[in-house]
Amino acid sequence: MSLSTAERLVEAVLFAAEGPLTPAEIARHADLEGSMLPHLAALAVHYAGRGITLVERGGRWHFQTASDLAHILRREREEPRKLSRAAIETLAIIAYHEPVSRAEIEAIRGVQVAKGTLDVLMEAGWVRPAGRREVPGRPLIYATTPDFLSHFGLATRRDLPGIDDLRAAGLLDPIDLAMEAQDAQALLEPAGEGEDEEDDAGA
Amino acid sequence: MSLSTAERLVEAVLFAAEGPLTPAEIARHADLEGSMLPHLAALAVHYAGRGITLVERGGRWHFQTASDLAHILRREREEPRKLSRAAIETLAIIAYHEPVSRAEIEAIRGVQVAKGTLDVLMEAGWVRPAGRREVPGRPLIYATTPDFLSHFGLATRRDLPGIDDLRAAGLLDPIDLAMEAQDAQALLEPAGEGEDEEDDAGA
Amino acid sequence: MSEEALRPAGEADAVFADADWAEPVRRAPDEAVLTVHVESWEGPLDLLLALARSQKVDLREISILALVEQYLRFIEEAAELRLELAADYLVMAAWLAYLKSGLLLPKEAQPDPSPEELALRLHLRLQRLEAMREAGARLLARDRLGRDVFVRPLPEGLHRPRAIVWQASLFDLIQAYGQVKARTAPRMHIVQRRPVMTLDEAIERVSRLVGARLDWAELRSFLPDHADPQLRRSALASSFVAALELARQGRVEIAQEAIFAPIYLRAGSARR
Repeated sequence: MSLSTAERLVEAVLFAAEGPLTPAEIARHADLEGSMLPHLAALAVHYAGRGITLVERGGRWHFQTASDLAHILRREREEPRKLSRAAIETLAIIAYHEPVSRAEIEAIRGVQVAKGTLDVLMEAGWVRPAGRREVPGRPLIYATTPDFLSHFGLATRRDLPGIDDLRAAGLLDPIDLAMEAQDAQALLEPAGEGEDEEDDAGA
Repeated sequence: MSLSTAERLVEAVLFAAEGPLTPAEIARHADLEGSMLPHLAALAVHYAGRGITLVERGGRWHFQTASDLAHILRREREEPRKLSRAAIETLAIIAYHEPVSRAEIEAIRGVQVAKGTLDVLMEAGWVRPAGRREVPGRPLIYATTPDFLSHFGLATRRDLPGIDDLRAAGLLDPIDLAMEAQDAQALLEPAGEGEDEEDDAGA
Repeated sequence: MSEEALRPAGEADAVFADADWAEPVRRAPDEAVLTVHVESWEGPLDLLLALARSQKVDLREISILALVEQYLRFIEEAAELRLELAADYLVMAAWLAYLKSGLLLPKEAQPDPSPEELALRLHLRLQRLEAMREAGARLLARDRLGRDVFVRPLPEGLHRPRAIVWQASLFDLIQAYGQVKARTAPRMHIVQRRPVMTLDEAIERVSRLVGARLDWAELRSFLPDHADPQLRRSALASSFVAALELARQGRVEIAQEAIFAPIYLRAGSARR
């Protein structure tokens, strides 16, 4: 299959780049005008089913090896970064709730966030401070980075595993909000269905 | 065009390799048996006329950016940048007093000279270290370069306007600058000695 | 993605165990094992969640009352084994005991907020923690860059514009600031007090006790009955010196049959 000159240029730029590039960066390096998205889409189609794929991660594009070859290509070395359970949970909480304050992380985990935990995540380049929450005390809030998306192979945060289900189940809402929702539900529903919770508690 | 699994593996291995690989190395990384040459040949055909090409150099294979696109990737652009106020002042002091040490520049400016400021001027090619002053501490001394002269359209440093010229041009006139002018004059006086040193050095 | 969604919870656990090398191996939530592994729980909520899982039903179906009882039993067993529990475990235990009594009260006598509401709250907290734990495991099990999928390790690189661009991330910045703060902040050193018995205390104690005894008594029998070995050593040393001092004053007599044999004391003639 032959590519247009623009597509060849975009391909070469992405191939030679040291990291993921935004469409604007691609255009600047390739000295092209107009939207890069049609070129990127054409290339993505072209690379479908190949040993290399073109992926978008948080608005930035790069080539990587196809994920179905992982079992053969996987390096025999240790994981790039070993995380403690506390760090994994904290990362998940930040990713699914962002932006989120340290107090909010602690409320979910039921224990204090150890000093090193956020440091480790920031040093890995997966978490960043994202301003302050405008509530008393103005606590710092945290969010994930584009590198987080690249590392875990997510095009956007919407691709976080199971996030839609969690949101639909209200599991990403603060407890107070969930309690209100439960009350509302109890009011709306006939007593029979509301019983469930009581049964749990009473059994 | 669809590739066989073996071709996809070879493609991925070459992409992720840290350097050119021999067919035997490719086979080992891709966990494949038999000759790699048919796969490599198929890939080479596949990549003909693309932004990336598969090349063989002395029995080793690697991907590289298509050579006809190299010029585009290698173009340098100049991004005009204004010198900071601190940098301009420092450059001026060096030009009028050279050679001067950083402490002398600071004494003249009345504020500390950030190391970065001198670095910027040296990076620009206008200032160079010119040995050490033979006083306690042997501080580095700085002077201007020929590039400085040509950039500012000067035949020699003697073409720099003197204090009287500056005053005549109204450059020292504004009332709020009167103090500065006095300071400048007071500080310019040691310049005579500076000149001597330079002459010595140049002799 | 769909494959991950279908992954059973057990497999998610395995991922945790792998990634979580730093902590003691977490056993299956079996109560007999639980008592031995207090330290492997990250706080009471973590422990509660493990206990909830041992009910082997969907977390949504869990019986809060049964869970409360499991937790209280666990705390009791830990107390019997004289395991030191952190305060937050005990606080949770007290709160759960309160919740339990509330749940057992007849409806009209229940305080406000109702125990059902408190139970529901606890329930929601457990669900949230579990959800995040599973989410973390699923995140870590994804195809990760540098482990499962790869980018070009040594790209030719795109030539950047000639002008210098200084780069530093926000993390570099705050890390550097933190280092500066750490370097310049005044430091307070607190010397930890070791348990000791002072000579004055020992003199007071030995002279008081020796007066109450009629016959020779071994020096060791004057020592306080305390488990702390450091304190016992200190008490032995200071009591010995106290005995010497009291003997000098004629207030006690000292006898020892051989080198390293037990040292005996009795009230001195001055006292008798």
